[in-house]
Amino acid sequence: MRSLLDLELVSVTKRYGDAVAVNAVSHLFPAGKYVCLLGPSGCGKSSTLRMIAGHEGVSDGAILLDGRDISHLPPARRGTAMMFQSYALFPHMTVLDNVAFSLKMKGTDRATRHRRAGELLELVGMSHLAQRLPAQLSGGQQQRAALARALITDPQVLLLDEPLSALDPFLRTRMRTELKRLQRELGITFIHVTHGQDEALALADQIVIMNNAVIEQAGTAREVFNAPKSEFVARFMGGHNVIALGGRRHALRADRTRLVVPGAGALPGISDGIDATVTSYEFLGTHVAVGLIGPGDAELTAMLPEESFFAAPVEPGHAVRVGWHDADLHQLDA
Amino acid sequence: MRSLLDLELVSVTKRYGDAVAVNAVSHLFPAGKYVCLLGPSGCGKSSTLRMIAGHEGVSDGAILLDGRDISHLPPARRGTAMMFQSYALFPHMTVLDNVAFSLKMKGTDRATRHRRAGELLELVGMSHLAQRLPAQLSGGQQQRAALARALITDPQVLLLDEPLSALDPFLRTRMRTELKRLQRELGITFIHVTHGQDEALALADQIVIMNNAVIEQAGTAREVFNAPKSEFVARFMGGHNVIALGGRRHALRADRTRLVVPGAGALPGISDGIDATVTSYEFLGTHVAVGLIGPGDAELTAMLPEESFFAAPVEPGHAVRVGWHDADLHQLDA
Amino acid sequence: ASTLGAPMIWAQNIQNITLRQVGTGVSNLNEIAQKVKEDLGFTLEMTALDSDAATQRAATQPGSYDIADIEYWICKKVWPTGNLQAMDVSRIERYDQIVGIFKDGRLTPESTIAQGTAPHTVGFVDGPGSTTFVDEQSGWMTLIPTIYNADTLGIRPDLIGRPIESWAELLNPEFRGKASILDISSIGIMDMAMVCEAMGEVQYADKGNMTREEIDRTIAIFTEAKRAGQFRSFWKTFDESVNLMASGEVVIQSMWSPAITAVRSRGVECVYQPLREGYRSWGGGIGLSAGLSGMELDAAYDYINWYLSGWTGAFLMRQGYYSAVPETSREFMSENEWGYWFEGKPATEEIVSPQGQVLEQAGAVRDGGSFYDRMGHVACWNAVMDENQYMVRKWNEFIAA
Amino acid sequence: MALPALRSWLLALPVTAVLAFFLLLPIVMIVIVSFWGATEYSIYPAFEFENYRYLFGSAVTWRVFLQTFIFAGTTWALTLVIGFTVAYFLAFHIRSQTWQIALFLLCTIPFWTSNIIRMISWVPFLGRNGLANQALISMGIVDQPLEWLLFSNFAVTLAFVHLYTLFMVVPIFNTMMRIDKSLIEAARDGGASGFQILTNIVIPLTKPGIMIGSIFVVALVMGDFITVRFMSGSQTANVGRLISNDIGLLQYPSAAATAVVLLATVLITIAIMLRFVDIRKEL
Amino acid sequence: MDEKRPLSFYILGAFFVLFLIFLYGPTFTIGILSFQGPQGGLTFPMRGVSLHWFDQLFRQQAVGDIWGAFRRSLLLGLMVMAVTVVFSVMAGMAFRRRFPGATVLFYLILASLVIPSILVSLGVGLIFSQAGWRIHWASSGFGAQLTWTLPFGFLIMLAVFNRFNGAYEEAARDQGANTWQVFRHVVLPLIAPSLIGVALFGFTLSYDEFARTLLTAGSRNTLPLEIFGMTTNVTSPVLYALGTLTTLFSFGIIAVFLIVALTVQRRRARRASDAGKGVA
Ligand SMILES: Nc1ncnc2c1ncn2[C@@H]1O[C@H](COP(=O)(O)OP(=O)(O)OP(=O)(O)O)[C@@H](O)[C@H]1O
Ligand SMILES: Nc1ncnc2c1ncn2[C@@H]1O[C@H](COP(=O)(O)OP(=O)(O)OP(=O)(O)O)[C@@H](O)[C@H]1O
Ligand SMILES: [Mg+2]
Ligand SMILES: [Mg+2]
Repeated sequence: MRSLLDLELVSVTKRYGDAVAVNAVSHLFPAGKYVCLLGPSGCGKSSTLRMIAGHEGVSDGAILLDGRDISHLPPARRGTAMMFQSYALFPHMTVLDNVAFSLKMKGTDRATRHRRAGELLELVGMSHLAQRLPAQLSGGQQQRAALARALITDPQVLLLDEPLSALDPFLRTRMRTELKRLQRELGITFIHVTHGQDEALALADQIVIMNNAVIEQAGTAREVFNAPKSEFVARFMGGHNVIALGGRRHALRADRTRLVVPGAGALPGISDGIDATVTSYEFLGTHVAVGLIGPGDAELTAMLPEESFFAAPVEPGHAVRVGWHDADLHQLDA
Repeated sequence: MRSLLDLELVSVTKRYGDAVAVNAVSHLFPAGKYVCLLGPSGCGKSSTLRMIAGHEGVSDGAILLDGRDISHLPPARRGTAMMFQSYALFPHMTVLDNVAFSLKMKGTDRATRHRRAGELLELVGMSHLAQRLPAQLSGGQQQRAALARALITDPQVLLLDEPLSALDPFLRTRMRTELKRLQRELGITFIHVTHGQDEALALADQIVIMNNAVIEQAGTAREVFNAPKSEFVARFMGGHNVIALGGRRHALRADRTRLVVPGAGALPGISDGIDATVTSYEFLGTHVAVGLIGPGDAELTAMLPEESFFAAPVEPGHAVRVGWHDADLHQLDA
Repeated sequence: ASTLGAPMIWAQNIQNITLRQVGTGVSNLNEIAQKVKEDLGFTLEMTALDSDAATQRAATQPGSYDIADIEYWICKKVWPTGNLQAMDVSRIERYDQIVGIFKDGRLTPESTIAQGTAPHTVGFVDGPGSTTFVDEQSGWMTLIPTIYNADTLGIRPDLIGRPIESWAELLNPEFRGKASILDISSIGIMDMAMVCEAMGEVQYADKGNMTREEIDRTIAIFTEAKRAGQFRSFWKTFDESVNLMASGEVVIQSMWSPAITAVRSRGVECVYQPLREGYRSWGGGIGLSAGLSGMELDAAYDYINWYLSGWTGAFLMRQGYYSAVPETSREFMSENEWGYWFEGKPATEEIVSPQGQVLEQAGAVRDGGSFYDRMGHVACWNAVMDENQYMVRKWNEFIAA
Repeated sequence: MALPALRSWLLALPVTAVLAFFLLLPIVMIVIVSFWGATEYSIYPAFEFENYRYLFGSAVTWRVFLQTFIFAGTTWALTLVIGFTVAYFLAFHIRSQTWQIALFLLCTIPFWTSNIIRMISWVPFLGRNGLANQALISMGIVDQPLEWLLFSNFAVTLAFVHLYTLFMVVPIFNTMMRIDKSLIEAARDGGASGFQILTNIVIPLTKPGIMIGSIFVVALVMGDFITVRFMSGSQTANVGRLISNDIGLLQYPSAAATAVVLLATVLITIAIMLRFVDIRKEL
Repeated sequence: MDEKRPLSFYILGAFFVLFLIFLYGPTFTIGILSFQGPQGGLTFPMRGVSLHWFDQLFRQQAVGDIWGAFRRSLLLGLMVMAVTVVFSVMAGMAFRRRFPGATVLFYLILASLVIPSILVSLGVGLIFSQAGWRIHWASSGFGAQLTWTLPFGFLIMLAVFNRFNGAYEEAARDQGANTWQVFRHVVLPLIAPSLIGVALFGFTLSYDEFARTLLTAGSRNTLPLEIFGMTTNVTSPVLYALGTLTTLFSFGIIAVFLIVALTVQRRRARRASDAGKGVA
């Protein structure tokens, strides 16, 4: 269902000199959703985001928000707001002034803008730090301040470029929960650029996977994870093995990959698999990832629940057989 | 079994002015193991590592390697080598010269040192990039070069301070496999500082968890993960819920935490749990993490296989019952 | 030392002798140093400075020179420091031929002695090592005169278009914004005095030694003129005066004779205007550093004797200066040159500068006429007054006004 | 603990020695000599306040100090405006670093020619018949040559601006280059216009550079003596000229007294300016 | 670039061009007048056009010794440059850690920067003459100039070391380098570009320094003093010829510098090419 508030890219292209950073990308970002733009380094995620924000001109194509073509409007008049990777908080202003900045630019009087900024700080739980300078805040606090600043303009679309990458893993997990909560409460569209697939899976209502300046696949997190279209998506999302069978390539989730130690007899319902050699194993807490080399030097991973792995451990060098339920095999497009 | 090559900290203390960064830490690092030093920011991991390396003086205590007290030797004579967080490759030298640096300092002739450096580059698979400058390498390549440079001194102990934190998630996983392989091939001790618990679990033969300048717990990855001693360890390692029952605190793995929707009837073998409310859920690919609020505002997480979650999805706000097998409850010390 | 080997050693050693001379660029000319090397064999190193710096060197850095080329009024300040040594006139071959101005103050026996620091008043001391000047020819000289001249106003006749006859014209409002004087207090105050006297505003007992009141009144008159915008600029170096005049920034200013020559050699009309009230005169001389002794001292005396022997005199006279022993210079000048530069006769053929530039065509007559016409009409010499410090402070006020 | 300090001391020793001998000692000497007496030709040790008494008693002193401040003030204002604009252009409008360096070097080339030669050349440039006047006349902007272009306070200020603007450009440029470009974008995102970005973001963040440049310019102008003499045609005096006149007349004690007062003035001025910036942090 | 530049670019660009014209005003004048005919002077009007004065520049002048003074200035500039570089680096290293007295020394160095140059000249001259030492450009003059170049060098080094990553030194020490080796093989090459800057700065400041050498040069003049001394006699467009040559020379140096920089950059880029190697 298409709503008026949707953001739509129509054949948007970005060229830097000869290099094409974004190649005729068309996509409809549904309103009020949390969308993650995912892809390897240099694939054009930031360029796309910055074109939407208006910090980068569009070489070709159009950007529509709410039915209007916004591609030639100045950033502040697009109905978007951006949160920068390193937050870009003005170092010479207090948190409150940072948040109130855009109101000040509009000429809103002091009392009003401080009140409104206070409300937003309240929203992100930063009221008690309103008088601090950015340098006196921790990474997570800075992020919240930046969020409040971006939200004060009441944007329809909030753009976030790797908002979590400057945080340590512990904080990263906490902040992503908060981002998600906020998005749900505000009901506006978040477009979040990341190259962490776990981040995208955890957050996104919709994941847009880019590669080489184009969109490879877009869909809900489950669609993308369970039904990758291409080998690239399967590999990039992780947790998949790509297996060539009968001339076609198939994705097989690593946690659906079973190991059979030769001589132990087939497991029920498991199809006749392929021979492989164990190369390594990594303990991941609840699971153990067993690294394998299959026919044709294909690298495979089997993700086994730790208790079952340690019940019958394998060591690097062991020969094993890799099996699966046929239903778990997912055929790839290319 | 204690070998001669063990590294031992004996009541090592580090003070910066009045602040105590490392507080009388004693620990035996067994030879030839991959040890991860894990802990939150500021807990003293780097200080410990730098004292071992000799880049920081020891305020109190002794560091023994191979039975000798090395705490007053210069870094290069300790039998340790360090790999720095941002690699600290000399930007004005080619990769080959970087790797050959320590031999050059010793006065080894050009041919010999280049040959030896070539061997180490071969080891880390970087022979073809020997003539590049560091700025012309990708993050992963830089890391390998730094590794080769650290290894050329034939150290008994390799110290790594957050070696993977500068890499993107994709590369991080690949490089950690390589680190592990290398350690196994070389058979020397690696001491790896990180604040990512997944990294530590995946890599370590032994995990040393620090907090507030002291060691909280040390043990194999499985020990630490499955039998955390304290609430801090349980929480920090992640994947655990801490539940207060009968005045004692217990750790319960999130993937062993079951959800029962009221009215659906008890599951077999699951003990009578506690009431909770769903606050959020995160799709993680193979699993879905359901956030819950239990009695006394305790935050809980249930990690459900995605297919079972989506078979009977819960939404934020739903009231559920949280249950577990009693065998999965692990009583905490404090 | 053995008398036998001496001449040879002398000839060899003299090659290694270097005498360092400091002075202003007026007479510290490289061609002289070259000629010294040719004729005398030793090296003369010339350092050209502006006049303040030259005075400073002479007064405060005795070690930094062997020969100081300074003006007589500066000598009055520098001599008492003891940085210079008196010269034994018996070692000066042409002492007798030196023009009377430098010995008893009279150009001819009948002339009157001009006001100011006349050279002879600071020309002698009563013996080696003495720091007090004596009025008679004691046989111990402070400076050996080198060049001197009578200064007046320079004008641009093409831009003025009428005869100028008096020093008073310098403050004529007609030339508002186009006049200039010298910003060296001791000299500038003299020009001012000439002007004020000519205007009839101030009568001086002795322009070379004014009272405070005279100084006040003189400066007051000029301050008023300055405030009214009379002056385009003041100048301090030779070059500035030339540029001001040649570029037409200034049409009337106190000036030095060779500067006029320089302006003219650029094809710009410029006259060294003799004036009713007479000239303001100056003289320069070379003094020997107190530290000079032995072979260097001998070489210095050789240099002085050579200086007076004519070549240098002729060389400098061709630029418009006068030499201390004019007769000897005559031998090094053509009849035409001597006639033009010294005797004030019309040139019989082209007059050429030492550098070969044509300065005047045949028929031209030197401004101010002959040597005797000019040096005979000196109204005063550049001076150091008793009230010098007071004057200097007043001068600073004038500049800051 | 003492060892690193010793090492630092040894490393800092050469600079300290040079400054102690060629800066501190001379200043002490100047202070001492300012109490000495002088004759026409020499100075003699004494302890008298005559030099200061005269200095503070004279109206000239006050006028000249005022003039010095006026020069410093106008030059500061002009170099600030020009320097800021130029630095802004280089930092925010020139995108490639190579071009920035090239343009900057282009600005420095005139300074390789001796200052004295350049001073001399102002006469034919600004004079009555100079290039500037000819250009103005031929363009029909004026019909009479402008007299005040040369030998005036205007000319002095012009020469100061010419000499010292780069001292303003460099530190300002340096600070501007360290402004994170995303701050500008964030401001634009917040709806700030170009002018608002300038006043709300760029100028506040450039303050340290501005202060450092201002310190340079003010110190240089207050200590100058040669520019004022050449460009005003000796018709204006600043403190430096008073000192240099006195030196020329061998009145060292008087020069020293003026110098001491000038020194105090400059140091106080700069100390005030330093209160607004932590140079060590901002480098 | 496929975007149009904003209007402000053109306005500021025009301003910059005007600024350049202003900066080059004297240089243009010097350039034009250096081609005066043999009869011409230091001011307009031009009297013919010739290369006469360039020729004259290499002959002996009536007054003074340009080339002797040039050699002295060059030598002095090089001495000042070398000492400035070495001492600044040492001081910069010292200031990398706190030491007692650092603040006092820092303000002393700042003071050295702001103290009017004529005071230094006067003071040093007084010291030397009162102590009876010989004033010489290579002793008193040298020292007086150092009070000007050292603070600049020092501040630049301070800035450089502020941004210097200490991990490089630790890595080198880890690799067995001793203190000197760390400096020689790691620190020095890394700060070398800034040292070139300090050196250029030191040389230029010394080469053109007038006030500080005025009373401290002794019997022989440096170039600026010599030129100033020459103005006490008829100076000719030879000075302008010197100026023009200096300007051309500087253009030359900068061109060479840019070409070298670009070539090095390009060579490095070529070495880093992945062409034909496959992605690692
Ligand atoms: N200003 C620019 N000028 C020239 N090329 C650029 C510019 N910005 C980006 N590019 C190029 O465009 C391509 C896409 O860049 P972009 O920043 O959009 O990638 P990204 O997906 O955000 O990568 P990352 O994950 O590393 O941030 C890259 O090849 C990059 O080198
Ligand atoms: N050079 C120093 N001077 C003063 N305090 C220091 C210094 N280095 C570290 N500290 C302090 O010592 C404590 C421990 O620091 P350390 O760097 O060892 O922590 P860490 O565990 O490595 O943290 P992180 O994960 O953030 O790197 C911190 O409180 C830190 O602020
Ligand atoms: Mg990006
Ligand atoms: Mg650390």
